[in-house]
Amino acid sequence: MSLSADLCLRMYRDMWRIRVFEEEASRQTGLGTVQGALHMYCGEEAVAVGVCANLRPDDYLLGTHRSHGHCLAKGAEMDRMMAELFGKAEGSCGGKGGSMHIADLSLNILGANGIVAGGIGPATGTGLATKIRGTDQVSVCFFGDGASARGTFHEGLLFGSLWKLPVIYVCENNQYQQWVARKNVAVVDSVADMAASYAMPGVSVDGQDVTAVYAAAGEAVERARSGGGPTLIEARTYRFHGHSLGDRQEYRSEAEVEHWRQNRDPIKLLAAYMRERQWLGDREDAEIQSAVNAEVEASVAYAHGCTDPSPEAVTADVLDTAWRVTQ
Amino acid sequence: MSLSADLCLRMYRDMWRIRVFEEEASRQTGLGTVQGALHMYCGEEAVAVGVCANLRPDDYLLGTHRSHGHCLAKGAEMDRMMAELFGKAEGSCGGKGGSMHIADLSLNILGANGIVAGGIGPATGTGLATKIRGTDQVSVCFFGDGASARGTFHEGLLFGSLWKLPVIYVCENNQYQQWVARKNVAVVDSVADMAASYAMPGVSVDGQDVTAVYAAAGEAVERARSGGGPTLIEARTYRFHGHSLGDRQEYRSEAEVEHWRQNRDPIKLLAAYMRERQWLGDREDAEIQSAVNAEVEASVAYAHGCTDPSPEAVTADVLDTAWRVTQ
Amino acid sequence: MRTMTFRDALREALHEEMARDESVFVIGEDVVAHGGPYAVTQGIKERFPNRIFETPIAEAGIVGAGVGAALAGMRPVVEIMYLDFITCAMDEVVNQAAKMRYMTGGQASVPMVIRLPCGVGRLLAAQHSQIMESWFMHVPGLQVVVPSTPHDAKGLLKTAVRSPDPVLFFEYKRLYVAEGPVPEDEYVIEFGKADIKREGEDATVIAIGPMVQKALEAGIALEDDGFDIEVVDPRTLSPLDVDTICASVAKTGRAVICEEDSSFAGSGAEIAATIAERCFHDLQAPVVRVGSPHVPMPFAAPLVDRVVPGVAQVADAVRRVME
Amino acid sequence: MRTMTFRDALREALHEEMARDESVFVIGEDVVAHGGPYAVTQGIKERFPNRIFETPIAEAGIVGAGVGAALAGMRPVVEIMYLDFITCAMDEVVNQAAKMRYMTGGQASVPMVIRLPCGVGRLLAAQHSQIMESWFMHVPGLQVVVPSTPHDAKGLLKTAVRSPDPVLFFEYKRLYVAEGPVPEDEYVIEFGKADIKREGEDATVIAIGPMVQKALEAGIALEDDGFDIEVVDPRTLSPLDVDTICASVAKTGRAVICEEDSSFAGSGAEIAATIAERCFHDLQAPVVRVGSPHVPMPFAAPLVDRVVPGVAQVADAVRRVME
Ligand SMILES: Cc1ncc(C[n+]2csc(CCOP(=O)(O)OP(=O)(O)O)c2C)c(N)n1
Ligand SMILES: Cc1ncc(C[n+]2csc(CCOP(=O)(O)OP(=O)(O)O)c2C)c(N)n1
Ligand SMILES: [Mg+2]
Ligand SMILES: [Mg+2]
Repeated sequence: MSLSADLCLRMYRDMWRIRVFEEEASRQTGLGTVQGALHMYCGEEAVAVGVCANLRPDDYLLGTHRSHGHCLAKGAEMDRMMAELFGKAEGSCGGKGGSMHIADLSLNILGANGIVAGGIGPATGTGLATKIRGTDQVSVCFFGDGASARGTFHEGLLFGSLWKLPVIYVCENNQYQQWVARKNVAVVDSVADMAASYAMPGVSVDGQDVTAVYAAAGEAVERARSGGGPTLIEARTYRFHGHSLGDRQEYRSEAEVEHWRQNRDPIKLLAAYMRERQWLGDREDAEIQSAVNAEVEASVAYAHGCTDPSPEAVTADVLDTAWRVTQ
Repeated sequence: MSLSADLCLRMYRDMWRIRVFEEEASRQTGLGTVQGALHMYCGEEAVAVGVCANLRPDDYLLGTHRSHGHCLAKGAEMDRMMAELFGKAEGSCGGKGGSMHIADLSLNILGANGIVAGGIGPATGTGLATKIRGTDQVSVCFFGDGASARGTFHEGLLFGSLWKLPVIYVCENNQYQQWVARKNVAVVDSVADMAASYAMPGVSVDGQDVTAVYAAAGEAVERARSGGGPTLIEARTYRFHGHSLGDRQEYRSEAEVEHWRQNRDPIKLLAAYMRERQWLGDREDAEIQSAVNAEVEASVAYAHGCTDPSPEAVTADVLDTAWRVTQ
Repeated sequence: MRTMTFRDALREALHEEMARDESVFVIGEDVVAHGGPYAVTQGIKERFPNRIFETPIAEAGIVGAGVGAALAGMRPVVEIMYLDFITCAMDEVVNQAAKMRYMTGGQASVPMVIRLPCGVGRLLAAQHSQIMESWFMHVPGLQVVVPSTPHDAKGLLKTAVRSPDPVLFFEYKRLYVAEGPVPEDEYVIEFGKADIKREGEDATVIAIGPMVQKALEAGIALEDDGFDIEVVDPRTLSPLDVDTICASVAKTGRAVICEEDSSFAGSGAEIAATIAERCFHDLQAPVVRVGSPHVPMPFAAPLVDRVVPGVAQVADAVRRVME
Repeated sequence: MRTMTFRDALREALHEEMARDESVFVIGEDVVAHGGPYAVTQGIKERFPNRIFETPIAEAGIVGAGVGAALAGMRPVVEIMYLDFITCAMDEVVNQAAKMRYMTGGQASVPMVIRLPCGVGRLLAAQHSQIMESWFMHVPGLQVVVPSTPHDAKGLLKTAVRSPDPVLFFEYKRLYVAEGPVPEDEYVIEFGKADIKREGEDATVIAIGPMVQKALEAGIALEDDGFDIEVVDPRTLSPLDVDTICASVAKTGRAVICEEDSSFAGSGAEIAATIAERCFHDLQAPVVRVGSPHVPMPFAAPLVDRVVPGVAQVADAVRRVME
């Protein structure tokens, strides 16, 4: 398992892209251009990026309510994502989905999901499709620690294991659910340990260390692609912001948040790792950041230039009305 | 843990009561007096009887589609149960429930259940009620091995553990689901092992040995009653009949069934245990069996003497219509 | 024309579609063993061994897997052993399958069929006898199909399998043994096209599922009263063929709506409301609904007989609108 | 009279009932932290520390626990954070809670309230904006309550808590901040009693939840057209006060039914069907339904505005029935 400088630089840039995109989306919410809820992924970037660095464009990805990072890491177009948050016709979903439903079917990003654990069953189903067709795609499903309480987690992992499906179940254990600490509503510490009930390998990794996530995911992807069945990965991570914008966060201390921001920021950690190896210097770092800033700014400009969905759009896309049954 | 002769004799009689009641209900189905589906419990009697011998009348019990044994073991009136199977007004549920919904709220038998794993959540809720009120009742929930696949199993056990509720979750692992062997649709052998995911004690016992079931349940009941929280008990057992009457049982061999009937019949095993200890002789055995036969015959006579539900019954009991809100 | 049972017609449709399209597969509980409790999936394991999946008892898992497989381009035919158990998978049906196309702005397609054996069969009481068509009608993005004859069962199931959007396919248990003509040649039946099962001049009886046969029987009985009824079978409740229904009511001036389910907020309510809105000037009598009382299904046979509406209730309702 | 918000009225009802009856308790996700996303359960942890349970994210577990606790004689008030998530617990609602009394021949009682924040609020799109009243109307054994004002919210919630049978309590998110008079003295509101929110002679507008306020506003606008409408608020959809509705329609001869949900097989369909059956000879114009188009809730504001029916649609519908 050796990480190249190139790969690290790519992952570094991808983490920055997520960070800056989200901070900007949050700013736009303040301006009123973006409406609805934003569930910020900041602090957890290493999970999406470390996992997705192992994926091919034709691999399947299913997300959560907190999926900006997953979508960007899998390659979704930033312009169209920003336009979606703006509710524009040119947005990823034509303005019909918003933050919780971003999808890009051309990249097999089958969608963020507003239902906690709502993607686990469908992700398992994409694995079943792959198995039936005999292709070698893998499916990745992200979900939070809170999702591990839901029955669909239990049923989905059972099916994945029973049929040895090429699915990687990635639990982003950020220690909190909506406004409650995991420890107050869970009975086991490690979600990875629950894999035993499904006769499935379960691994727990430091979700702030993108190299660790990359390695764990790589192993799981390799196993899945070669017919070895599913894996449950628990990435221990932390969200820097509240559950969604406006959360007063009374359930945790500022000091705790500050600690993670200072010492456990996945971007800082990767920067240090690369600097140690001379893979990143001040100049490259500045270049990356300014490129990312430019890309995000461009996405805002793009979104501003987009059009509102047409009135007719409201009744389109309910069913495929062009379809007519033929003999 | 010492079993008295008295207790064993009582359990022996209770197992016979279940056995004979069901064989008779099955015969009545053949005659057309009993309609609907019968899910025969024969072969599994030691589980219901061994568990319920530890219970008080005010303890809660929730069952499954296969609950004749649970209800009888908890003390439900046989006459009214038979009348219920006959669909009579005097039946346990006035003829509205039938085999899959027998209940006797006066004994806190809160009902058989036609939904696999449907009772697990509610059983957990009865435990929550007990905890809030600060009483020392325990709740017992029976369910099949198939039920362990359902999300409600996962969610129910989690809640039971989180709040340390006085609930005993009893999985009757009879190795088959409807028409499929457990091994074809499960990924772990022991349901008891799944308790780890819920930080709950999990024990596996020989479900054909009523003394073993009695002991395991006794320990769990003791723990629950004294505030120690829930237990998952897996009783390894076997059903002598098909899933329901009429099942062709192509999924298992006659030889296998015969083996269990000959060598693993819980009634025979308890008889041998008691005979060894001189607790049971031929005469007592014959007496018990004839008393049981008489009781079952009387229940049939009772059911024959009952009346059909009145036409008005059809619209009664949907809501409590006598209720009027008062200040 | 050859005749066959409803059940055999469904099975033939499945076999044909699986032979025609490799992406079609079957998933459900006990679907291999006896071909399910109603033997509809019999023979599939033998013929298409890798395209039938017998599952653990986990309806949310089953439908969830169906959604994902469909998103990935397969065409799952999901069997829910009894309609009542779809309650365990409503998120998958309603929040995932139904809304995926819309939420993704038209990108996603969920070509999934969910087969739902429903209604009273043997006496299995309240948790094994429900219908609930109106639930699914009310969910945008779903199609609701209710065949009443072997012919329609086959044609509609084949269409359902080919549909790019999710279909809830209602199979009334007591219809499985119904016999009727089924053409040898392949055919499909378009969604949203009601079928006039009997032409008549005096009153329109819109009948759903098993009520169609009962309406036809009532139609014969009513000839003695001198009433000539038209029986309209919507065949799909969503999309609903409002035009055919309204044209018939315009002709007869009278409407009776028959469903086996509780009428309160049932599928017939939508039909009655539509007629009230669209056919006001044609109606010569109040609309009448025939359905079951608003009670769970009881166990005892005499109670069940009072719940499930029969030929007599249909005939009585027609007499009422003819007054 | 003092005025308060809808949200505060609900909170006051809960506090009062918890103080009155020790068997009442609250269970749901995040109900302690901020008192839930809509702050309705605020202050309960402080005042009744042992009667509020913050749960894992597991709706089936939550409702299942509610059913069991209710069977054991407690009175759970369950909060489902968004109505949309009740899809994860439909078996518990429909096969367990609703049918328990009937299946046990009247022995069991399930005095459980399920509070359902529903409808569009902030722009959260298709999985966080649903309503679905008609689903629960269609299930025998359930009661469906939809308050439209702070006054009704308080009185109906107190009644719901005291009911021996399960109640689905719909709280439209956009109503939480609505203000209105709420008496200081204790009061309850009987189920099955519609409230005439405005008397009028020309047309009956039956309005549900947030449509009541819109109908009242339309009523003012319509005065300029010379139309004097009567606004009937059913308050409970099951039981439904058919008598009050029909008496009003008998008086006015015209009926407009307004709901915020999709009208197709929605709650208004049952009301329209009932009027069609019972008020045929009184009606002077076709019944008209106002509701949302049959689409999932989109995200973008301009689309949302086209989905959610407003004052103008109500007024237009009245003008249509007055033609
Ligand atoms: C079935 C369901 N229940 C509740 C919610 C409301 N909700 C949205 S996110 C969330 C917390 C999720 O916690 P976790 O799974 O740990 O993910 P995180 O937000 O920490 O990423 C809740 C309760 C929901 N969307 N779906
Ligand atoms: C939710 C649900 N799914 C499916 C069924 C149909 N069904 C009834 S019993 C049964 C098998 C149950 O197996 P298990 O839990 O092992 O219990 P056993 O019959 O062996 O006692 C099935 C599939 C049901 N009643 N409920
Ligand atoms: Mg979390
Ligand atoms: Mg079993």
